[in-house]
Amino acid sequence: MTEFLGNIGYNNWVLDALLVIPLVGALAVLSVPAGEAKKVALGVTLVEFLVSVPLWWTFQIGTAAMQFQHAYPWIPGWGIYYRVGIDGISLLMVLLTTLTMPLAVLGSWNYIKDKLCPYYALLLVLTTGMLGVFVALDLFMFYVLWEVMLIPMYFLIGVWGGPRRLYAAIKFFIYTFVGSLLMLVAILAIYYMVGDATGVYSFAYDHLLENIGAVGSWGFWLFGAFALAFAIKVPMFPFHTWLPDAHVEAPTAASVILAGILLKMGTYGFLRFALPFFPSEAMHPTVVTIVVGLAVIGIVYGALVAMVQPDFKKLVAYSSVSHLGFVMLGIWALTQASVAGAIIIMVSHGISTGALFFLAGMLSERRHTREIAAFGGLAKVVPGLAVVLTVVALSSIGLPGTNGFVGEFLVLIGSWGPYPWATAVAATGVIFAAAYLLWALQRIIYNKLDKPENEHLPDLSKREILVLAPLLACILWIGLYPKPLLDRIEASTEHLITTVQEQRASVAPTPGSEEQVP
Amino acid sequence: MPTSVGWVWLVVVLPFLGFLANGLISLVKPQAKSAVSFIGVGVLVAAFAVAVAVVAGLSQDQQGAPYVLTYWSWMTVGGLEIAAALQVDQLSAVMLIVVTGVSALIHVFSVGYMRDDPGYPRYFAFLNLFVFFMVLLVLGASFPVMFVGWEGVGLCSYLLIGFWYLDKVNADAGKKAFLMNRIGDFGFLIAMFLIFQATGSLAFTEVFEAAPEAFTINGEIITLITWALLRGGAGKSAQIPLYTWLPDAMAGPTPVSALIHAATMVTAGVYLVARSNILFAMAPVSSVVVATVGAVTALFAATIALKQWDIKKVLAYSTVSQLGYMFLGVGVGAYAGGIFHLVTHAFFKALLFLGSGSVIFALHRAYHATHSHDDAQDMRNMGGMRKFMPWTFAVMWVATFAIAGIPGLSGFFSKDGILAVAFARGHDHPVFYLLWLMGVIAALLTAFYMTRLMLYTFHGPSRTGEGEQRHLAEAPWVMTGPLVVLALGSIFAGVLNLPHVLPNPGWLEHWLEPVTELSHRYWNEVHLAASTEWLLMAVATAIAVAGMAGAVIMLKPEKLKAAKEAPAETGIQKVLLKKWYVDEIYDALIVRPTVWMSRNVLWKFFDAGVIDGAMVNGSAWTARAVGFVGSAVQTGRLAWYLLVFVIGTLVLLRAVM
Amino acid sequence: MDLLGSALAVSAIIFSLGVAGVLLRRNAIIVFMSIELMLNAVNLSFIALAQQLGPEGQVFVLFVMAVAAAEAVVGLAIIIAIYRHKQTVNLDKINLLSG
Amino acid sequence: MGMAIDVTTPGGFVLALLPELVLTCWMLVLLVAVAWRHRDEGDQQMAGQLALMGLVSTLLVVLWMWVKGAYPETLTGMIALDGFRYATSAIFLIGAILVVMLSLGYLGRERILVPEYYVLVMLAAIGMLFMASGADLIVIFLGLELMSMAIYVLAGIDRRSAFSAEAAVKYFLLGAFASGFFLYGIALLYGATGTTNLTQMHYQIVTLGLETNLMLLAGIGMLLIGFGFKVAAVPFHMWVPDVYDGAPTPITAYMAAAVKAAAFTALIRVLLHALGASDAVWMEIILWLSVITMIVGNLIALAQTHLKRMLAYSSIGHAGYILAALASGSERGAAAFLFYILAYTLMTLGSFAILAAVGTRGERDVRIDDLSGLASRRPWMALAMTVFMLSLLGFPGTAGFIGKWLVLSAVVSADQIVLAVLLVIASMVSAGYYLPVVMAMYMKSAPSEDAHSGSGLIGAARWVVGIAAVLLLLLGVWPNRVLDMAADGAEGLRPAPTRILTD
Repeated sequence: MTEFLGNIGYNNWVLDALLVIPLVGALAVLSVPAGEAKKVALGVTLVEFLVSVPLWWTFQIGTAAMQFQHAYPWIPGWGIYYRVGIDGISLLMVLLTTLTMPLAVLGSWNYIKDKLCPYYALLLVLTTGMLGVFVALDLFMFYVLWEVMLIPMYFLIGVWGGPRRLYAAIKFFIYTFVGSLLMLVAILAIYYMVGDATGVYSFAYDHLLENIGAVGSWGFWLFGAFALAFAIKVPMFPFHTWLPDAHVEAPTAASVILAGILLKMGTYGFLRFALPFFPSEAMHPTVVTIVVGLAVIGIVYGALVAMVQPDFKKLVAYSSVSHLGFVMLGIWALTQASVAGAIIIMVSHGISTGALFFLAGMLSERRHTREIAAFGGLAKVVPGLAVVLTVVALSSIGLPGTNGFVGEFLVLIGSWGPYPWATAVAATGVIFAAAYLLWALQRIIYNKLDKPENEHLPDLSKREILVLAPLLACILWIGLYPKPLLDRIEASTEHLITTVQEQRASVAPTPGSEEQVP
Repeated sequence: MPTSVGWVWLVVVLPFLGFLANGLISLVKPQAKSAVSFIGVGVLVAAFAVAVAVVAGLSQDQQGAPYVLTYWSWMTVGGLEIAAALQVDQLSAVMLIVVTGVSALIHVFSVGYMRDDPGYPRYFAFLNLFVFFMVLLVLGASFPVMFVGWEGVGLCSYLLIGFWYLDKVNADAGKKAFLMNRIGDFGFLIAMFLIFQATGSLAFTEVFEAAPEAFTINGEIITLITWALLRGGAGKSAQIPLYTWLPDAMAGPTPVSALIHAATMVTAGVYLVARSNILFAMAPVSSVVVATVGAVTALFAATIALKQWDIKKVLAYSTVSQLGYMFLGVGVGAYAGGIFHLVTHAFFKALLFLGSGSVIFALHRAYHATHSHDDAQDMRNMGGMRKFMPWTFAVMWVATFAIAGIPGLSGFFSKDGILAVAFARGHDHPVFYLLWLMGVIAALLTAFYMTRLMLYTFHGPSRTGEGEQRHLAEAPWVMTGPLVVLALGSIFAGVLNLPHVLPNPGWLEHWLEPVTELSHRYWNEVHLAASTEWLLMAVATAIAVAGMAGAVIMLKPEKLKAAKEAPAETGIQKVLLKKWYVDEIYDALIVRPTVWMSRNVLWKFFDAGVIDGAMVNGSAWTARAVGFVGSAVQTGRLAWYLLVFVIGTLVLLRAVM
Repeated sequence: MDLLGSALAVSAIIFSLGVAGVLLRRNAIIVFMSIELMLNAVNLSFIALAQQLGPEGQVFVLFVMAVAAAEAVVGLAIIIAIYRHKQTVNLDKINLLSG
Repeated sequence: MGMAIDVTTPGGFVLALLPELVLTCWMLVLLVAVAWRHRDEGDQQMAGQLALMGLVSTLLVVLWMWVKGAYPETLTGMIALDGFRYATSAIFLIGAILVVMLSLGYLGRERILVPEYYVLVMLAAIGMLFMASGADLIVIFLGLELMSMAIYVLAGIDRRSAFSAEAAVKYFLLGAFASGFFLYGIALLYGATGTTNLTQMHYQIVTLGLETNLMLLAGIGMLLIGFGFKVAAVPFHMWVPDVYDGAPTPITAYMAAAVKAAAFTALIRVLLHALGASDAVWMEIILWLSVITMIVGNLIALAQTHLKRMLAYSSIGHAGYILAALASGSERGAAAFLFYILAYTLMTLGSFAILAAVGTRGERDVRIDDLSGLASRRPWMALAMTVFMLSLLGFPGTAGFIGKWLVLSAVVSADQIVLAVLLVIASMVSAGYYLPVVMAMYMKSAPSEDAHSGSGLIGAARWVVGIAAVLLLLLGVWPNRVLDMAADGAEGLRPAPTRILTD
């Protein structure tokens, strides 16, 4: 197998192929009759997935270096290149994306009824955008893709969304736009500061990272700009209010992608850019207090607000705020376990919350409402759906043996050392998570079957099982045997942590850091 | 390592396979009941057999060291290494036998009890799953693996309490159980973090080995750890203040109550303390807290049990109370004693629950036949059941004697063992005398309320309706059979750990020595003169007899009225019947305020109002408003435009020059 | 004060008068005449300056005069056009477009 | 090396002014032609096509000169021969060409039967060319006036419309008023430096140390006021919404794109070339103008319900962005301006073309909500409009983004980070009014069955929209060539003091 892949030069073209296939696919989708669109889209996303799968094995474990790396000139006069490459963290994100997309297409199969061609084309364009963000090693390219992704999502929400889709779509757009524009200024500032210092004007990630010392006292502002852009995307409390609206109004597949992948871009941005670029700023006591504080507030706040949501999708949306709080806590704790845990949560939140949104979609497809109060006693009518919903909810709650637990546990145990109090508060999140999801579960699948509309709903169809089965498999796999994932990210996380700590020591030795050594 | 010990993974896997098979059947072909019974019971019997073989293998072994069987690396990051590993040692062996044995019996019983239920396959699937997690809990070789089982049993408890999910009360009860457990699990988590930080590991063997160096006796860290562990244990084992879920958990099918909420799962907290005995031994203050929590719970729950009318509620509070005893035991350093009571309690409490289940089953069938909607669990609707159910009647009395502490039966020895140690600790600190006294009073109450239960249920005239009486009958043999086995256990389990004054004493204590010896050096040796020991036994006997006699004298089953005609309770009786209003207090102080605050303050005010309304939409609105003002300034009149122009000119020229 | 200084001052004053006229009057024709006044004020400056700095200023004045003439043609035509629609050249009444 | 032109010889002079001369000849031809043939629609079409030919051939001349790299043998002529002139001239001509194409169908539809219209368009273009090539304030002034007067008339060309007439009056009076200031500024500069030639002016300022001379400063101020009016900088912008609103749509587009570009061109040349030594003074002013222009334009645009007025205010906002590029005071800023103004010309013309196509019952009355459901009725039109809106918003993937990127680059590289931040904040605000257009087209359903049935791009307007949209996307993804051209065009614009001194 590896030999075969070597022969066809897999490693050289795989990332390019991943970026190109969906675009070509999108054109293909636009050119076929509406009835065929979903089949073509499914085919394209499956091909995409199959192309990406060997990455899992050809990826070299144990090195933090960027792999599959190569570059083509784009606007060379400005030091802008098409530069791609992945490390362990991006690898997982890429695979999560390629796995989610075929499911997203399948999940839209009957849900989307009009304007099929553009819908699937947009999904495919979105795929390229998301993958591009995860593989880009050029800040210009990163920024462009980061923004470009907004458009397909904006249309997906705005055209195929629910009743308040207009408001949700523009809110989503402007919110994200606000953060990212400031990041644009920051990227430019770094570009010039580094360029002025070194004489080499380039947007290359490595180049900027190596010479980031040139930004000097501007570090805080630049970090702030990056952090704001990412924090909005994450979304961190209190920048989260776009999320419930977007999630609720978006069509199922868009919700899945939003929760599963788009949110991860924020945390990915922190891991890839904000932290390595500005270690001393990021780890400045004040910043730490703010970030960890907001993360912890987000965990508890998200959970509490989720608890009282009447709308199931909104509930899941707020639960994302809570889960992503764990990720932020883990990243900022900056220990091996916590960062690895954060990345595991990024993956497993994608899977579990993705599945929850699929289920929410399936429920609303059947009942044309997402109000929790409209359901009740469904376990009797649709036992299969109820089982899956239970399993997924449990994984979201973080029941040991499921993916949710592994990530949360690692984050908490890793964060305990640096921030015991914050971790203790964060750990209460596990209680609240159980509260909101079990309550919702009870009101949906348990309790009296007292609404006549609910009495004759069809159980999961084969297609729906096909959507959910891979997610369930991942839930258990990551829950029971996360080692392969951990192996793949270990070197990257270790590298990240040492870089941050070294640079933090070398760039600006704060008086506080000496005290923390013992 | 003995060969048979290596088979231990089968004990874990078999129930899980049973779960998968039954789960599949429940989704695909729910009417295949015989296959379900065969699989459900079969895997348990097989698991029990393997467990026996494992323990037999272990008992032949002379090394005494625990066997840790590692299967795969679960979470390995940086310094953290958690393996998916099982640990077979003396403590887990005892638990393994009890869990698989009692489970097997209850599975058999369930075949009869649940036979008419449409959710039959689902029931067995959940029950199998429960056994899987329970076995994992007792066999886990590290805190996290144990935690998997720990949360897993909570899950199964949730699923089974809410088994008849169409009724909101049941679903509520399941959710409550899970949440209360989670509150406890929070403590478990914190304990794990602290332990990992202090010792760098979470595997039992490594942690306990490192403990003497890693912690200072009565130090801050160890006290925190044990407090956190206690919180975890209190959640799972229904101790104050997290006990309220257990009585509600009676909403599940009765065999579930017997298995999960009496014999096995709820004892996990005791197991946890016993497992971590060295940690608790190094934190004497925490041990006293454990003992106090246990004693207070024992007494408090017993008072509530006095006035309950629901037969299962009586047993539920009784369970809470008995669990308090176990905590008292492990809290005073009688780890073997605590485990011993756990074992005997598993027998007689399972028996009591199953017996009551048998009664309920009979009553339920009768009501079903006459289409009556009376409460099949209310003792006021029972009475005189001995006529109809002689076997049940007999074995229930056996269990009652056992729990009340009639000498010779298992409960007498196990309870006495704990109280004796508590009394002996009085030498070290007088507070233990107080705890002992509370235990004794609780024993008195236990004898009283159990006798009350028996009197109202089986004695006196039947208060069941005339029409129904014709339908009352003894349960089938699949149900009475397990009862008889459990009755034998309730009688004879006492020999496992006889007091020192009797021949062949302390077998269990000796057996558990390899596990508990870690903590020996932190506890003073217990010294009780033989005479004192005899005296204590005499006191215990007197208490038991007094309690039972008191009940017989004071209670008049013949005067009791059926539930429908019964007058409302008043005064302290009502307070007891309402369980000291603890549920209501929790509801008013914690649950409602939290939900109210979340909905009105956090969500509607802060999230929708402040963040989204004032900040996000507010800034958009402000920008637009400014725009409208600007737009209004654009009046269309040239004079005004010229004026603006000239003002701009002046400002600009001023700026330039 | 030398001649140049006084010429420039007079020019500035005339220019200001022109601006004031534009600001204060409402009749389009008069406003336009005020603008012409401003242009001529500038011309005065040019002439004065050209006396010292060379012929460029004088050339400029000729161009400005030409431009002003053209402007008068265009401007009056436009004012006539609006008069046809509104029957007035009062600028305060010409405010269809606003907001 | 390019082609050296000696402007002192008649041949060299003609060569140096070749584009202007060519266009003037065409204009005269056209003038004669329409004097005879001005009766019906056919005549008007013929006039339009003639104008098109004239503009295209002039464009070719400009490109030829650029490719040849024509440069002057002496440094102090009245006519500039540099990349900046060619680049900007090309952009004006592209703008004018697109306007003419847009007008071909539009005039017929609106029944504006005035073949002189095209003559005036060409006259304005000639004015612009002079503004681009003027290396002397006299030339710039004449170019400015020529352009302005043509536009005054064009604004009021629809004689049946009171709005058109009002727009003309307002524009004319304010324009003439501003010209007064402009002229006064020139007089003061002349007084301070003794010359109206830009190169010499720089020389004088540097050698005589006039950087902070009071008269010079007053002159700069007056000049900035005059230019500020033309480029629609706040607070000299009040005419913009009304005039843009009232003028016929192609003329609005012309004003928003080419006219503004021409004013900026002259402004940049004057500031960088002649007044570079006093940059400390004007950079500050331009910075503040930029800030308030961006903020005011964008905020008021947010409150607009009508598409045409919204675009008018948005053009004020864009003027602010370009001013920001100027505030960097560098050739980088000038290069950013060149790219930006090209992109801006394309997107403005494109969006006004769409507006004209939608507004069959009067463009003035087209509300943003009236675009509802356009995507399902006129998918290509909606798609093009989306491209224009996103480009105006400065969204990656479109030329608007590259333009904004360049502006930001210039600003950031001049260490004016605060200005950069304000600029992006203004951009965020602009999302609040560009997006609703997209939203209406795609996410709202058409109000009635026959909505948009009358709308459609007529004839050449289709090409305008198509070319603009494709070019915007192309430049957004692959701007390399044009970036090089912009950098080339801005090169040497700001003379190094030493070079002049050693001359």
